[in-house]
Amino acid sequence: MRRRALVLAARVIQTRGQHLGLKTFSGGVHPPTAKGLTKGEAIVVAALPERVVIPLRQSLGAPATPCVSVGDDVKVGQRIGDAAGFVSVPVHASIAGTVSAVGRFPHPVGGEQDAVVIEGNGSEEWHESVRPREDVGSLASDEIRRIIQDAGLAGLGGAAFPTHVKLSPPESKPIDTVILNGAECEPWLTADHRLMLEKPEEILQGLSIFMRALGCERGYVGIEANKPDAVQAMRKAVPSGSGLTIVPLQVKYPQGAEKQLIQAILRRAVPAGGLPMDVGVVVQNVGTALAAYEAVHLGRPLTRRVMTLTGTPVARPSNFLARIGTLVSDLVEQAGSLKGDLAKVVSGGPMMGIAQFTLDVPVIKGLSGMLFLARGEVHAAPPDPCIRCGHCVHSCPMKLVPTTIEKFVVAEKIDEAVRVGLLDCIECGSCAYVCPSRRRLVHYFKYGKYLANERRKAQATEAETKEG
Amino acid sequence: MGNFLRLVGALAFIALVASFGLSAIYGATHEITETYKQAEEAQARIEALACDPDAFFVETVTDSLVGGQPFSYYTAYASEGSDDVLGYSFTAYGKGYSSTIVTIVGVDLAGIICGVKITDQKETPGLGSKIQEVASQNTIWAVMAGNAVDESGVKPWFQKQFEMLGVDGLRVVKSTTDEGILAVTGATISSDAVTESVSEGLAMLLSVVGVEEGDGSRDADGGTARELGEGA
Amino acid sequence: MDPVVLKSMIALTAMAAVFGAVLAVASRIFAVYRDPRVEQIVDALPGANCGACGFPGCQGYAEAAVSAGRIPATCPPGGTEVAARVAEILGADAGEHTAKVAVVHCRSGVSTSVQRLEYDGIEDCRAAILIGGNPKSCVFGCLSLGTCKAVCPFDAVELDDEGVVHIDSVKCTGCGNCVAACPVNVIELVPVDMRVHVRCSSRDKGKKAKSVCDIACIACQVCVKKCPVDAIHMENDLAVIDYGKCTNCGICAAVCPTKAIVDDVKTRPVALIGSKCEGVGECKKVCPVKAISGEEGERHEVDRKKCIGCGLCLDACPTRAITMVGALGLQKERN
Amino acid sequence: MDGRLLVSASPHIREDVSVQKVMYGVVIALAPAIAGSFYFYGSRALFLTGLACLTALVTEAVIQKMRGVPVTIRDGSALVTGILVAFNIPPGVPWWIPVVGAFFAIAIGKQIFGGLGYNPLNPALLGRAFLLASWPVHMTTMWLPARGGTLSGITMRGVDAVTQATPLAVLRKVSEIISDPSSTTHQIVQAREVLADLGSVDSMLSLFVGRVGGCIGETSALLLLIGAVYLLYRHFIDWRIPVSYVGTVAVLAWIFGGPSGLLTGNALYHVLAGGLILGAFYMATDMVTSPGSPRGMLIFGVGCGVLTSIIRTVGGYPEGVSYSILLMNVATPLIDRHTRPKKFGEVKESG
Amino acid sequence: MRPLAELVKGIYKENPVFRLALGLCPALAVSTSVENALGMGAAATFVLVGSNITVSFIRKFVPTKVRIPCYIVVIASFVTTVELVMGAYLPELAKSLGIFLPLIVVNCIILGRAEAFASKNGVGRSILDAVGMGVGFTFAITLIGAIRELLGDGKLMGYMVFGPQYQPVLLMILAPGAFITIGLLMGYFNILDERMKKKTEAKGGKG
Amino acid sequence: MDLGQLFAIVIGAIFVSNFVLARFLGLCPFVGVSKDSDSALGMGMAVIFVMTMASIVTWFVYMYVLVPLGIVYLRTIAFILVIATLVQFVEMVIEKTSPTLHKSLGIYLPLITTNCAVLGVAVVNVNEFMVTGLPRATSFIYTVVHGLAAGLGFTLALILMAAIRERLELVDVPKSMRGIPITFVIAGLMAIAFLGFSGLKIG
Ligand SMILES: Cc1cc2nc3c(=O)[nH]c(=O)nc-3n(C[C@H](O)[C@H](O)[C@H](O)COP(=O)(O)O)c2cc1C
Ligand SMILES: Cc1cc2nc3c(=O)[nH]c(=O)nc-3n(C[C@H](O)[C@H](O)[C@H](O)COP(=O)(O)O)c2cc1C
Ligand SMILES: Cc1cc2nc3c(=O)[nH]c(=O)nc-3n(C[C@H](O)[C@H](O)[C@H](O)COP(=O)(O)O)c2cc1C
Ligand SMILES: Cc1cc2nc3c(=O)[nH]c(=O)nc-3n(C[C@H](O)[C@H](O)[C@H](O)CO)c2cc1C
Ligand code: SF4
Ligand code: SF4
Ligand code: SF4
Ligand code: SF4
Ligand code: FES
Repeated sequence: MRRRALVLAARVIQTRGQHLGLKTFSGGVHPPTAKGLTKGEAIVVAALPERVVIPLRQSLGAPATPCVSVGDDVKVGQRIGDAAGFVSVPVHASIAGTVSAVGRFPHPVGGEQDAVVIEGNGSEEWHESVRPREDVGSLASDEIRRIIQDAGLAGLGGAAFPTHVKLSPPESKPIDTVILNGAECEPWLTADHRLMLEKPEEILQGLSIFMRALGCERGYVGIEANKPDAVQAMRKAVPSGSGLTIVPLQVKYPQGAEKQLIQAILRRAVPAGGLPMDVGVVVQNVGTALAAYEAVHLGRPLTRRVMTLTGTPVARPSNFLARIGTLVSDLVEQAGSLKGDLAKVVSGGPMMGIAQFTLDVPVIKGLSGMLFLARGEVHAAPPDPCIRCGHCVHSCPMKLVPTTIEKFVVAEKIDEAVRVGLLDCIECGSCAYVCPSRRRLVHYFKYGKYLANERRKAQATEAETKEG
Repeated sequence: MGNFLRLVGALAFIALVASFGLSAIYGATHEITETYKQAEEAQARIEALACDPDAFFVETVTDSLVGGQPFSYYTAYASEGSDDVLGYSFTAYGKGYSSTIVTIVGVDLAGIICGVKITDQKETPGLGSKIQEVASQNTIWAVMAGNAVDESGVKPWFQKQFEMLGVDGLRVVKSTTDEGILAVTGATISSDAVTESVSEGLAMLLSVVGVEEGDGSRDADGGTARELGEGA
Repeated sequence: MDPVVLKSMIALTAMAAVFGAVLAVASRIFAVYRDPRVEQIVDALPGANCGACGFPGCQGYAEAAVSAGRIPATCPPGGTEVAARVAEILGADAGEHTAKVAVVHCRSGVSTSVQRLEYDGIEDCRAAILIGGNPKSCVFGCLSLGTCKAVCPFDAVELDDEGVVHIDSVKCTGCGNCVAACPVNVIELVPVDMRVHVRCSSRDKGKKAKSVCDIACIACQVCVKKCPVDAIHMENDLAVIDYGKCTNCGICAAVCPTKAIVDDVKTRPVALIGSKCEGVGECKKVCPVKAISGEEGERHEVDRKKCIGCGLCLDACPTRAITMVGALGLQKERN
Repeated sequence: MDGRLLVSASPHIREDVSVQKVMYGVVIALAPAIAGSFYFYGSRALFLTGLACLTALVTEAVIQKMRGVPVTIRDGSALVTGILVAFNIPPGVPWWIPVVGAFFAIAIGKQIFGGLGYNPLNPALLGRAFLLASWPVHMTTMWLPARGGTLSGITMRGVDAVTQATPLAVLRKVSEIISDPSSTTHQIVQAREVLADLGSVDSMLSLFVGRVGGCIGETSALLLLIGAVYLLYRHFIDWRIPVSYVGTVAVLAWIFGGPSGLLTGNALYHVLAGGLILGAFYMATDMVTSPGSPRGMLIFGVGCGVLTSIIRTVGGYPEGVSYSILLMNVATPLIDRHTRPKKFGEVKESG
Repeated sequence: MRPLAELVKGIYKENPVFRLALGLCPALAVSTSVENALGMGAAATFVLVGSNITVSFIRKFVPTKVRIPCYIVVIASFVTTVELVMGAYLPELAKSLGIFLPLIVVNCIILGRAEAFASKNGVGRSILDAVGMGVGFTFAITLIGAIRELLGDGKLMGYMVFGPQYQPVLLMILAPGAFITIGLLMGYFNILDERMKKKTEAKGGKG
Repeated sequence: MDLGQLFAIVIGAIFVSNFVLARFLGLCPFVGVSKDSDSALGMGMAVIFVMTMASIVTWFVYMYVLVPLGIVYLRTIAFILVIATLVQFVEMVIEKTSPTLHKSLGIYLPLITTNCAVLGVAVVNVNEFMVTGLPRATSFIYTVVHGLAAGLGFTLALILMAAIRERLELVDVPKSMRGIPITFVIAGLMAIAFLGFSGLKIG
């Protein structure tokens, strides 16, 4: 009894007291961070896979168009898919070998997507085009953007937005600050954490590249305070007088969501429906910064990334440096296979990740982790009616009223739902996390956005036919 | 313009026909109605005083207003031309829940109420209208079986309560254990209206005709104690 | 005359006249033109407010019709009858309108198809697809979550215990709501008199298709070969019926090894060879199910159990000795 | 890996809360007051509470069976309603009063709208209001004196009548006598004495611990507040409604509630007497029937406070808590509509 | 429509109160007892028939713009007639109906039927419609009245049903009781409807 | 005239004896037009206007036509004539000036004529302020204020109901109760809540 009280008190102090004075935003939730499983695991390079499946759609915007055909031999870093327009990035071979198929394969964000399959030949030979660059200091911002696009950079933080697009703000929106997102607020995941511990200099180099490309002076790295070692490592790496600041942040989900991050660090509120650039900010993940460093300094396209493979059913939870296209089932073997009663596999973290029905999905640029959950860890009880408790309202970092939006979507009153903020929802899942009735809030929001989109499309075509 | 005339004409014509018909009916009926009303009032006065049907009433109109109506009272004589005053009668108007409740009150020479008769009220049926209700003891089963008790002589229970009360006894209570006028179930507004109007009228009558106050009050010194006790 | 009567009449009539005048003047000042045809059309429409016509409800349709002066779109629930009435009101031509009904090109159910995951989410096919939650291994097939049923304004869609979708062709008005809503596009509007359908949408190769669903089209092409009118062809390993050519003969359904093709004709006619038969044997040759037997030169016979009533023999017989009996409607169509 | 994997939308972990936990939290919070009612009014209080709970649960189950929907009496919401119905009736009523009240609360107050979460008005309070309108005599006279105390909370001798009324009724009567010009001097003197006694430390203490007459569960501010602290700590209720409610009543009582002009009212007396604490912490906070936004909650609380004060001072009833909450329940959708919080980054009010 | 069907439609299928939601005010205000309900029903039916006949007669001559004022004058005339005649020749009855009489003017059933039916149909059908609607209205308010009198007063037609021990549910006599009763009745009729539909469907399916 | 009395009239007509919830007047539009807040507001405004106007006009008709001519027995017919004209007039104006409002009020605008609340307010006015021997000016002011307040009370009930019904649209009310039945039940429950105002001693 007394022990429990002590533990309880400790938790209260931890969640409320410890971070008093640290920066944050309002709203949000405190899920168990569960990072202990892997935060001590140094990044290990995953074994060279025999076969990789590289989806052509790995970023937002148009998918790449394949530029190799079955039977072609490829080397590491060779381009196998061309960017299809400005908001699109190329994809590159992550192993050397022969293209064995181009077709549809399961994709970690759901459904099946076109992908290039490469059978490896056991070598790790880089393609000729990959050469370190000596003249980094003299690159113009246009050149940096081009290099970054050619290297196939898409955000590693999850949404996989093409990085060069973010680095090309319109004239009317001057950028004065770049923020590196090292919050890693998703429970379980530790990839960014390890990266900041092991590659702080390179990350900061990447940050300077972004700042140069955007012509701005201020750079921040926001890190949740439960990673004091990372804060320290990064602080140590900051060159003096560089204008870079490492900011420890309160431990609260979703501290890493960009609007909330900007709010916490700069006290600027991105307008509803707006983008960070509307307040003069660009946010990039720390992994993206590292990839930018590798692209610009070493000339390497994005062919690998650090991801966390974790969860209680995993024998040896690990942080892998995995080649893009490696099947998760291969990685699971290296992590000592699975034990116990597996119920759910999630690509990404537990709050925003996407549930998988198979392990035969490849690692992609935006995949920050693979989480395995046991039967007892998922709450699959059917939903109860909303009791209007308001917990969702208090937890929403976007200050929405989730329960109302949900009810409008359920009644298929999409216009009403949009009016009360459906499209402002960032699908962070805070509301559903705290809902005592286990409402399927996020699912309804996704569904509602889909319906809103359908409707917009229908209206657009209708307008077109009317004009025509 | 033709259209204009058509509009006006149609409506006016219908109004013409309607008013003609109605005024004819009115002409044919209103005297009957008036006569009936007067007869009914006279009957009520007699009932309230519980006196001989031959009693002769003389109306006296005073200047004062009671309940928004000029106060007038009737003096009842044993018969036309007789000097034998039987008592007084007046009409009380009380503002109830949804109407003005008209009560005819009979008062004896000692200022004690002989009886009251509510002649007009439009209170909520089933609620306020119980001030006029005859509490039937017959159940529907008895009626259907044909062995219902004849209740034609029974007086409305609410009105009966006023008999033998003087000014001071007129107080509405909610519980049978208290003394006074027992309110009709759950509705005190109507009960209050009757009681207050009767009490006000009685006071006025007494001040006008100058009868000595009797000892009608059963509980002259109500006192704080009792007052405090009620109506939690 | 009694003064009351007079007073009453004067007063009331005067009031009525004044008010009538007020209204008459007001009706002039605040006159709004209302096209009476809008109301007439609304009355003529079925009033389901289903939105299938593409306008916001029946009122919207009526207003659009009047302002355009023609029928702006078909009103699927109303069909030709309503179109004619609307046209009459508008004074325009109704135009041609063939009735269609919805048919589902998939009839996989719990026991016939392989399930690949346990779905826990909104009971809606579109919502399930959004989170990669198609519970069936066949990615082309129906999800059995009943979005079509939910959007049908006419209660024409039912899901059975197996999760197979059935559309009541009598109740279905061809409004197309379900077609638009189905995320895997397995519903199609077909001419109402078409009765034979490929109830599968799998574009997988035969082996794979069969491995995830017992009743899938395995692209064996038997139907293509057997169709007497060339109405079936293969598209991406899937049999597709050309409804312009199909004669409802049902042969394909009879020969399909996986029963992916379904014949909805309730009672088919049977061929009967009359005494005129001279035993030419043409009928025997064309009969796709080998129901006719007989020696050359002798009167042939039809095995009633085997006959599928396709009527091929009817046209093949040079002596016109064959008649079809039963199922009048079909017979008439043929001639 | 055996068996099929579960696929659902994010988030894939949930906080360890449930409707059931919230509802039983309320039951736990009410437990001290239940115990208190047993102490003050004896086993009859327990008996009536039990009956109300039983009726509530049975009614809920039967209606859900009839409607062919899952029976959810385990979620505890009907239990809470049952307890609160019982808490709102005098301890001396016949057994059928709580039964009919709980039945009405669940059947008409809740299930007719589809059940938990859908009812616009507070079921327990509807139950009480129904009883009050239907059997006013039972509901306004069948008090019992509390163990160790009197019915009215005052101990003045010589005014035996005060033992027949609850504290608020006494206050009301006294105020009426004082302000009525036709009262005799004797009456006024006596009334003033009673008033002085009401404000004494002794009677305040009685009110605070619940040694007075009243509805079964409403009298002990102390025990109710203990539970309320627990609810606040567990985040099952928000502070805004109770604080603004009680605050408003206190301020208005101080300003207008006094017998001798403005600013002479005894605020504490008004707060502790009657059902204010029960209403403010356990019934106005029923989230199903109260606004969800912070601003809405404050409006709701203040509205309840104003109405309660009006009914208590010039209304037809000595106590106005239940009607005020019901009236504000009626206004809740309207409040919700107009107090939607500003979205993150929302600049202007849109819509 | 056959005359009989025209006559009975008002009772259930197109019951003015339960189905068309018209004439609600008197249906609630006067349904405190069976006796009142019957009286009101009879008076309303009389006015309904009278005004339907008249409106049906004059419908061709009345311009649209003054249609409603004209109809309402007709209706009001009938009501006033009832009032005057009853006051003179049936004073007791007039008294017991009291305020309900003038209320009939604004009973929307009457104008509603005048507008929706009598102004579009001949005299014969208008009479049938009026009688049907009148009977339906009477049926509805008598049903509501019976329930309210029974529960709220423990009586029927003024006679006790449950015996003197019964503690009447006063709320049923008050406004809320009326609202709740009619709401529940309407819900109940919907359930009945559903059941009937299912039955006919099941039958049709088998046959 | 005294202000306290005026205040009492207002409070009385809005809360204590609300036309809809306590007097059962105007129920047909109350259930018909309370589906959504916007039309409820529109209808409410229309009713407030019509009630106020009707109070004014009927007062004149009563005081200057019916009483002097001794034809008070025609008051029902005279009043309803006034009201019907007034409503039709308002309808024309609204249709011209705000077609959307006209659309949402639909058939209920003409029904205001038969909205018993409007005739009701006229009749109540006569009973309470005209036959009671009040001075003319006072009687007029009371009449107007009462008409306005009665309209406000109607609108209040209508808007509250509309907001509740909008919320109920989004939840799973049993099928047989949806629509008008549940509206009545809510009206009943609202009436219970409004019982809290009964016996208010004001003025
Ligand atoms: C259509 C679209 C256009 C965008 N344009 C820009 C842009 O011009 N500049 C920028 O900094 N970010 C831009 N973004 C990126 C977003 O700010 C955001 O970083 C990206 O959607 C991923 O965010 P998340 O990982 O927080 O979900 C754009 C995003 C979208 C969807
Ligand atoms: C709820 C939510 C939580 C997020 N958490 C993180 C996070 O912890 N770390 C991170 O790098 N990005 C996170 N993101 C994505 C960021 O908003 C942003 O898109 C990203 O930092 C942009 O960098 P990138 O384009 O380099 O990926 C989150 C987004 C959302 C909506
Ligand atoms: C529709 C309705 C009709 C009412 N009719 C009457 C009535 O006719 N007479 C009456 O005294 N009270 C009537 N009331 C008022 C209530 O019954 C009121 O609560 C009661 O009279 C006050 O009683 P109390 O002082 O015992 O609480 C009516 C209330 C409503 C809602
Ligand atoms: C804090 C809290 C307060 C509650 N208050 C009430 C109440 O006053 N009356 C009631 O019937 N139910 C109450 N409940 C239970 C539940 O919310 C209620 O039954 C719903 O209104 C039914 O939909 C309460 C529950 C909680 C969590
Ligand atoms: S947290 Fe859940 S139960 Fe609570 S208000 Fe939000 S949706 Fe409703
Ligand atoms: S998922 Fe959307 S609605 Fe829910 S808390 Fe996050 S931003 Fe708010
Ligand atoms: S909508 Fe399509 S996928 Fe869903 S049940 Fe209907 S046919 Fe199947
Ligand atoms: S089945 Fe489809 S096409 Fe047919 S009526 Fe229903 S929704 Fe319309
Ligand atoms: S009867 Fe009153 S508004 Fe319809």
